[in-house]
Amino acid sequence: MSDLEAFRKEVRAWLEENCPKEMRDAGAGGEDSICWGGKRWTFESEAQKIWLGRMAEKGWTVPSWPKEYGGGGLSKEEVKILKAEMRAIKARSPLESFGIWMLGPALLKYGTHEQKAHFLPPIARGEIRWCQGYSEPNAGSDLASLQCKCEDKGDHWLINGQKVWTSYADEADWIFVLVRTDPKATKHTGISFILVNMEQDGVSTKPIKLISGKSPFCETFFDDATVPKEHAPGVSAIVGELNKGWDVAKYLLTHEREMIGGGGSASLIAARSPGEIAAQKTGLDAGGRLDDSMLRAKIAQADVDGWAFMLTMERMKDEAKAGQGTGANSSMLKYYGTELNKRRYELMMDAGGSDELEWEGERTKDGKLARGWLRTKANSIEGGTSEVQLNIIAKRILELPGA
Amino acid sequence: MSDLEAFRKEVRAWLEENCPKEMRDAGAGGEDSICWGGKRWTFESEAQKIWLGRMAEKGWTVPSWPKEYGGGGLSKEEVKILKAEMRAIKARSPLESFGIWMLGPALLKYGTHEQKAHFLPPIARGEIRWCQGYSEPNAGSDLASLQCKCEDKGDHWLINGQKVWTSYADEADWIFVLVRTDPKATKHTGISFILVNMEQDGVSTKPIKLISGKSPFCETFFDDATVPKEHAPGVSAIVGELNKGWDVAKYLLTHEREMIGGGGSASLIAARSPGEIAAQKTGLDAGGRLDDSMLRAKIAQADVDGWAFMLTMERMKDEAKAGQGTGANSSMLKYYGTELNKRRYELMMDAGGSDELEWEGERTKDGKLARGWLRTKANSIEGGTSEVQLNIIAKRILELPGA
Amino acid sequence: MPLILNEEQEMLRDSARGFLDEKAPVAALRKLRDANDPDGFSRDLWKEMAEMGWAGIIVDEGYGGSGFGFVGAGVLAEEMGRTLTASPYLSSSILAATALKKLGNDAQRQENLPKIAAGELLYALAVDEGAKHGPAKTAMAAEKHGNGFKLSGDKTFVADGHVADKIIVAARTAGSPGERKGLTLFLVDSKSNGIEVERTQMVDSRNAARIKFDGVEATGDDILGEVDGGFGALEGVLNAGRAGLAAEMSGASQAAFKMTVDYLKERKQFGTEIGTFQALQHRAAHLYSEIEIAKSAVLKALQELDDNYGIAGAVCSLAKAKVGEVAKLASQEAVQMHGGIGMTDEYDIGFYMKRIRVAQEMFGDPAFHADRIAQLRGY
Amino acid sequence: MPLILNEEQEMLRDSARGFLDEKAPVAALRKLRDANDPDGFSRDLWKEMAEMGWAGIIVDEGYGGSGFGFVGAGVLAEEMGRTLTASPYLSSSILAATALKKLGNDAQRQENLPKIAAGELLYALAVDEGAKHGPAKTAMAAEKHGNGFKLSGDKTFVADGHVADKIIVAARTAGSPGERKGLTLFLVDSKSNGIEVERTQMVDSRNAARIKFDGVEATGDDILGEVDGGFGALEGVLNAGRAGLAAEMSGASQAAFKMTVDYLKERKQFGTEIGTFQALQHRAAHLYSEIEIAKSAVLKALQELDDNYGIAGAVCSLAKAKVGEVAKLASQEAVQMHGGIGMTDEYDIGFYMKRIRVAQEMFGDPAFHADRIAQLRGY
Repeated sequence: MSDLEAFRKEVRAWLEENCPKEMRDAGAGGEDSICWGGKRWTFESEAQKIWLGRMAEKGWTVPSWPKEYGGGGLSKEEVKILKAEMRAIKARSPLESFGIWMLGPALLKYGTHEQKAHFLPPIARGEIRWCQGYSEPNAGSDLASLQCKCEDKGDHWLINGQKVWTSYADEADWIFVLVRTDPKATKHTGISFILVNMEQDGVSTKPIKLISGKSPFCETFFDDATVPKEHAPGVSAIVGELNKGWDVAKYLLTHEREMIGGGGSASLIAARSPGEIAAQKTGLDAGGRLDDSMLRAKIAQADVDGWAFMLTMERMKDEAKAGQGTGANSSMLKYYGTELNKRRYELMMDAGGSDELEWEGERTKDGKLARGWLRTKANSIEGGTSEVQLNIIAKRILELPGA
Repeated sequence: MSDLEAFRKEVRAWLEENCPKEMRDAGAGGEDSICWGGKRWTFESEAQKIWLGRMAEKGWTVPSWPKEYGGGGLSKEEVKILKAEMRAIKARSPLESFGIWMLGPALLKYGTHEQKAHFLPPIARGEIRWCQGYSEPNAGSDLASLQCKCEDKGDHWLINGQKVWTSYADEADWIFVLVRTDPKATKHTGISFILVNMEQDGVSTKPIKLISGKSPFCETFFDDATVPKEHAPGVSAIVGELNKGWDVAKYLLTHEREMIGGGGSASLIAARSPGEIAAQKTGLDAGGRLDDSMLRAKIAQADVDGWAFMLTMERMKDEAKAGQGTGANSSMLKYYGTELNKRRYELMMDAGGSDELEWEGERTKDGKLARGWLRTKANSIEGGTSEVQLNIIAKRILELPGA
Repeated sequence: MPLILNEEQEMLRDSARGFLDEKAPVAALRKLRDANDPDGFSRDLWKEMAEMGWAGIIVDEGYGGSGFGFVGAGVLAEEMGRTLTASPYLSSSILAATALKKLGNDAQRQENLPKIAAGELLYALAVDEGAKHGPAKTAMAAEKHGNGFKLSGDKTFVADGHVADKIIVAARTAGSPGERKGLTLFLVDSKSNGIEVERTQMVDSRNAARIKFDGVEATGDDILGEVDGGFGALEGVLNAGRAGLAAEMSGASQAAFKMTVDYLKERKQFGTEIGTFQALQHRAAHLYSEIEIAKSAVLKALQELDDNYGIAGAVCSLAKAKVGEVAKLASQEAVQMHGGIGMTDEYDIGFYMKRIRVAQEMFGDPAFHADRIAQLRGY
Repeated sequence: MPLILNEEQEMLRDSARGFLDEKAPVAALRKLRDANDPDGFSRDLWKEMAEMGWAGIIVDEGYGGSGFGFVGAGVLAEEMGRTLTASPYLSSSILAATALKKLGNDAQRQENLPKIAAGELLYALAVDEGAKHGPAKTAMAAEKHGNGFKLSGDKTFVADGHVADKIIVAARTAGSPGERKGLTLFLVDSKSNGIEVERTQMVDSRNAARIKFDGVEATGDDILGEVDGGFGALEGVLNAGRAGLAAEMSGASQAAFKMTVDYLKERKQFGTEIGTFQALQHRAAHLYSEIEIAKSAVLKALQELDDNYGIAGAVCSLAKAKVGEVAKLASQEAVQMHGGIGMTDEYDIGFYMKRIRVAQEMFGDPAFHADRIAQLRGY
């Protein structure tokens, strides 16, 4: 038996014994069943708490991170096996967070050993919840024009300014922020990537209500917020070099693009599809085709594009594994995936007809599909607009002049 | 009886008596049955010749032009009546030409009395055929960057340079040309609009074969071509002011845009439509709907857009009559009409399937539809590309910055 | 008739624009929504509108209306679309007024048209029974019962059904669902025994209702038009509603587009107004073209309703189909070009997107109407 | 299996590209067209291709082929698409080879596969009878006649039918047009009595044929696969052809796109390269995305033909549908972005537009295949 087969057997047995029954319903609860962790987190059940604790102990909340930083130290193949075995029993993910998706990868790439040792384990255990402070009211697509000021006050940094579109800032404990540490430098230089404890005077948040009626984002204000130079001995508050935070930011943006583009695929394989809804709402003719032939044509085209897109994600992954491909393709996936997701939701709304137009009440679960539809409109804005992605493709892949 | 009713009665009687039977098949022969006139014109029949002669004598080849310049001197309402009565008996147009469409309107607006008296009557009688020398190989969309040089040699002008996309230059007698008369002036200034006799050494033409296999355009070369300052006493070779030819050109471009945009409408009401072809080739289901529901959806959308577009042409005309509207809307009509026409031909090809893919032979009349389809691809390039029209809308109508 | 507004209609438009900008901007709808207003519109505003003659815009002067015809009605709808004015205008002043004017007998007209014109009673039209529009699919039974009928069945997506005093309802006196023959229209009191109204708050912060009919009694006097021949009659009324909705969506598209173009001129990124970016310029220019083309279809539909009511169906479908697609594009481009701010509830653009989605679905979405045009053209 | 080429396949691609760039650039097709070549392709070139093992790309080595499988076959098709190479590759090496490999009995394989691999005989597949593809619509009669059959009917759009030595033809031994049951495949000699071949010169300067069968005799030995059960068998062969055409169109799209991007970098207007205009940049970037996405569908279809031949139909439809649309867009954008010069016969881009139009129509256009996917997904 190969090592991997042995590992699979071990994982299977461990999951069987340790994954609580209630946690074996992945996908059923949608966003509501996610465990985000953090100081203010209230577990929805004892099972959710136990599951997180057990997985964190194994390091399997972040299986690919090194063991010394709270991870599982697993190889790519082993991670794949773990995920497959979890899927097999429909085990929920024990923990999701911006710390896992964003800060972790940034620290692993740009952080010092001290920073990793200090910050990563609490993320892995779900003890500290992070959020991201990038955009500003006047720096949207043009992120590098950000103004949030960070002054060197000898033993500490002093931050003044405002961030916007900070996801769940009102529930987070810490925030990683892009700040301007050199006001005289040109746009892309003079920016630093700094880690800030939100539990202090001078940091406040205000939820932003979206057109979907939900408030997943906040404005975050810094008024004379202080940050020690070192959060602990040898643990600098700045990640990477001073004034070179743009490199860290760019790395994370690419990372985020891939995630959001991939998010498209999650909905592509989600339980409901435009074709199914339409079949149910508009009926089929004798030949088994939708009565509404116009809608049918649009859905079929979206299904063609959606399937081919999923294969493209597969291909890009395989190319990356084989050391081929170009990083800029993450812009392509982000662009195409989010535009496709918007199309699919439009079609689901078309298929659902007036039934799905009820904003409140039991029948639609308070307009679940409609609110989801409205939420998708941000997909092509957040994490770099579609226009920015097209600019990147034109410049980095097609090498068009002046792009 | 009102004057207009009397006029209608008169027109009806005259047409009944004077329009030859063979000329009462408008639309049947397509482009092949057009009478273009000119010195080298060969009438397809005696009837075609007689019809032109009789109509020209009445001034009705150009009914709205003043009588003194060979026109009919009719009011707008009278022209409408004449056209309606001609349509009623399916009378062919007696004469079409670039002289009628383009040079005539330019002379009527910018020409001197002497120029009008000299040049317009032969156009009205179909004796002289004109073509247009605008584009150059390196001045396509950027027309104002044209280089064709015209030097003042005292008693004559001397032209050197090359024009491209001159329609039917190989069959034309005269050409109206945009030339650079002041090489030092900035782009839009220093251009003049000059009339040139093509029957001379120094002017030669070479047909350009298109992807449709046809050659409706030529390259036209000027090698030390001379043009007298006056083509006859008091008849200047330059139309409008020297170095101000760009005004004339712009006026004609708008005019051309409207014509080409309108060309879209000709095909919209042409004999064949995608829906009919599809009904014939792919069959209908029991409910009378196309078997091919995907194609059906696309055709229906194109029909919706096409109908709404035709109504828009009607509305723009009515707005113009009422003194409302904006001239820049001709860019909108040109853009939308040509893009729509391309879509319709794509759909006709889809509907026609493999039957219409035969490039030669009886069955397809040597690939008539396919060649027409390929020809439409130029619609959004000639007379100002779609991109240029969108620029104009952005600038002149939306007043966007930097447009 | 030239495809432009006449002087009188232009004056109507200008005065409506002034009034609505002042009295019913988007902020008014926002207020109604935030207050969770039980009507979803302002009865005071509706009274003012009625006083100006809007409630009876197509009602003849003899019945107290202003006799403007459908073009006038569309002019008002378009202006209300610009500001997203919530009111029972579509249900009472277009749908019910058309139904009574075209189908009512003398007594019915005398009884109802003055009340419509005065804004005194509210009306609703109950047609749909499923998620997608399709009058021929009507299943609601109208069974013979003595000299009259008993109506039983469920209606959905009844605009303003939650406040209606009277309901025009399509029911089946013969035939089976899917057939055109056998439909009959009834005008019943919403307080009748057996009627149960459930208010439904929609995506656009406006209100509709699901209405259950359980053996509701109707007499021969309650019949609008002919027994069994109601399909064609209903289509006429629906056509007026479709054209009205198209006009409203056209107004909403124009307003959303104007906000977007203004934003392009003002918002700076990368050191310049984002309106200088050619990719956005071209998309804006394309959208401008689409909006202009949609406007033509709307005006023609309204004119045809005035001039050739009986055969206006095709062009009303054209308008509803074309404007539906264009309005969707306009709201999508508006949000995208506004970026993050367009996604916030605080900004008005989302209200346009929501209203357009609902109006687009009502009385047939673009697919429904494109299908009608395809059928009429024989493919 | 990872969705990338393996080393062997990459080597095949690189050597094919080198060979075709040298021996069969677009200029070669132009030359054949201008000379009105009676074959429409070069038999010498075909011989060279056969010597390199291309003619027998999917034929097992035991029969003299190179045993590359469908991915290999697609790699070659894609490269031929780049240069618009005219050859009987699709008909003989993909369609006929697949048919014989999958359906032939021992004798038929022994007889035909070596000849295919050697490029010695040319084959064609005759399916369509009307303007639009639809195998189930087959009406051609195969009537029992003694121990054998008599074939009568008309076939159209038979690629390479004008030069084929042998023809695989779908005929009806039972059932009626529209039914899947009752189809049978026959392999007949093109010189048989009763066969009349009319060469048809197509838009893309390639050749096909209309073929009349008038009582053509076939014996039981001429049957490929099962009597009456030919529909599924034919679908398998067609799937291979569809994937091959998709690969070819993918190559053609990539080449047309490359020409366009190069032109954007070089052509100057308004004092700058037109590639600096953001509107064109975004359209080019969008097209790039579409082409990449289409490529994934093609590769997956080819891999599925190798790995799961029996159930590869859906993904082959995906590839044909997706690439068909993308290739059309690529050729349209290519002409538009080239402007006037793109419209001239002298420039190569028109050849791409023409070939794409024909390949897109062959064996089902995007609508046909999107419909199949919709059916498979139950709507």
